[in-house]
Amino acid sequence: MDRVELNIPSNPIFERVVRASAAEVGSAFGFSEERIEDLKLAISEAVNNAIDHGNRGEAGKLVAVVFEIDGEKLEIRISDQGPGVERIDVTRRVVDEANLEAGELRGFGMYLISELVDDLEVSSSHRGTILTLRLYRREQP
Amino acid sequence: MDRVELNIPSNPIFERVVRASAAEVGSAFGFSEERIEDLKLAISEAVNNAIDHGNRGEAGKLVAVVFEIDGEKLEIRISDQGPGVERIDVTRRVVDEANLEAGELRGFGMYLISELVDDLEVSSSHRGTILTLRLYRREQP
Amino acid sequence: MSDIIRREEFGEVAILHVTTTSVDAISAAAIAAECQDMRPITVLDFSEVSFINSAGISALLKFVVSARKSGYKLFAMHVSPHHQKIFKMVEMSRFMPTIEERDLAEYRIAS
Amino acid sequence: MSDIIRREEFGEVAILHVTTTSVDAISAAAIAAECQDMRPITVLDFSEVSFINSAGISALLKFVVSARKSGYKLFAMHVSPHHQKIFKMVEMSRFMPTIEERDLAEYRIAS
Ligand SMILES: Nc1ncnc2c1ncn2[C@@H]1O[C@H](COP(=O)(O)OP(=O)(O)O)[C@@H](O)[C@H]1O
Ligand SMILES: Nc1ncnc2c1ncn2[C@@H]1O[C@H](COP(=O)(O)OP(=O)(O)O)[C@@H](O)[C@H]1O
Repeated sequence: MDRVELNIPSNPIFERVVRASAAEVGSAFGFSEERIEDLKLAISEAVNNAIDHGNRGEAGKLVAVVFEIDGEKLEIRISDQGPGVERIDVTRRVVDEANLEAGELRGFGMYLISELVDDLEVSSSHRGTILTLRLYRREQP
Repeated sequence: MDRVELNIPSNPIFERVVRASAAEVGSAFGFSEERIEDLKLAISEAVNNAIDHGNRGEAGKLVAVVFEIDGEKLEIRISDQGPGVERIDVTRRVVDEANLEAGELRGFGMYLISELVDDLEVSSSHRGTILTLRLYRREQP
Repeated sequence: MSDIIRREEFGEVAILHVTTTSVDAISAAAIAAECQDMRPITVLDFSEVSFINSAGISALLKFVVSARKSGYKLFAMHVSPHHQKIFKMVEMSRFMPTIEERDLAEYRIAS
Repeated sequence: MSDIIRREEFGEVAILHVTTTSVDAISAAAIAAECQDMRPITVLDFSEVSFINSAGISALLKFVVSARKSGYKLFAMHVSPHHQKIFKMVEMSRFMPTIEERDLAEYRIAS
């Protein structure tokens, strides 16, 4: 089992560091270009949420990202130091006329994550929120 | 002061993760393309040494990399969990006929690091070796 | 003038070439700012873009809203297969369909 | 056959196109293996290479050693300005000078 750990301050510029690391971890795991893009996007969304909603952009609060390669499984845990959240909505969310009229232009992140990974788990307490993403190596078609 | 921390197992495939992170940290710091390349190379050499010479490739031993952005200074510390080393030679080392004849095709890493960073410090004990690299933001020409 | 968008205009058409590789939380504001100044046919060119996340999509939706308000047409050009997939997932493609270089050429000639 | 090097040969000349972006500890062995099979004029093409470290340089030096043993000529092509700087630092450029596409073309015609 190989583990890569990364801690960043709550500044979105450092989300790019996590994303670049994710690409290399995905490549080391043997992912195709397309799945590496899926992985980068899912992790980008999770890290931006940890920064914005979890740590409320307080630079002193960290976002911790752990990549674990375990046989056929790649597990990524993204944790923040926020106050925690009751529940997170991961239902399908698409652009529609009503949202555009209302100027509601956000809210796609969790839905995208849930579509892009094989398995998504959310655990939250008063000490913060942890998103666990799991992706499996697939048989070549 | 912003700090990014990264821990990897002693497997050279994960040096690529550190290198990709370094590129994004350098970019966030405002470095030019050329200095980002210098930074990537210096860190790559330091991490490969920590893996090979420090941790002797024992995957269970970690390499820790800390990036600190402090005003005009970017400081990077690369530490291993090896037995430590008496001294490390950073004198100029170039390809020459004698080395080629003798098949001595290595030994450029430390010299390259010392050329590519503004300041290099080595500290070593029985608990491991720490390389500290410092680079400063330069005035635009 | 943003250095994240390079503009090209002819007649009714504006092509906005996105020159950053990463349409994300960092570049979103500078990109969204350009939606203040659209033409009846506005095309976003993604040929240099390698990454778009939901912060970026929010910025692009400002163009959608602005186009709808003005009755303008909005297109996307040179969208990578991966980003086409993502745009489909969130049905962005309904509001910002892709246009081919050659179809755009017709507008160029017409103008 | 390595999938890290794509070979092209004509007459006395072999062009070895390095197809990995990263000439590092991971790709070094596969690259070095190709030095077993050089031609009197061997050219390493770095056009797709964006990174070379000292583990990569050690692999390239195997070509230098092999060329010297056989009395062959070794050149580098499409070396980025950054890598030219690094090759100068370690005086690699003395043993693997860069060659221009157009000078190589003369060998092509001659053969
Ligand atoms: N790490 C987190 N901590 C607290 N709340 C979160 C976290 N991640 C997501 N959420 C909640 O889930 C909601 C949906 O997130 P998302 O789909 O990414 O949309 P957006 O970030 O655009 O609001 C957020 O608005 C927030 O309330
Ligand atoms: N992290 C480290 N721990 C122990 N020894 C080291 C470390 N880094 C460098 N060294 C020593 O310094 C020497 C020179 O390193 P370098 O110039 O990178 O060349 P090379 O790695 O090719 O031998 C190494 O051979 C090793 O003895």
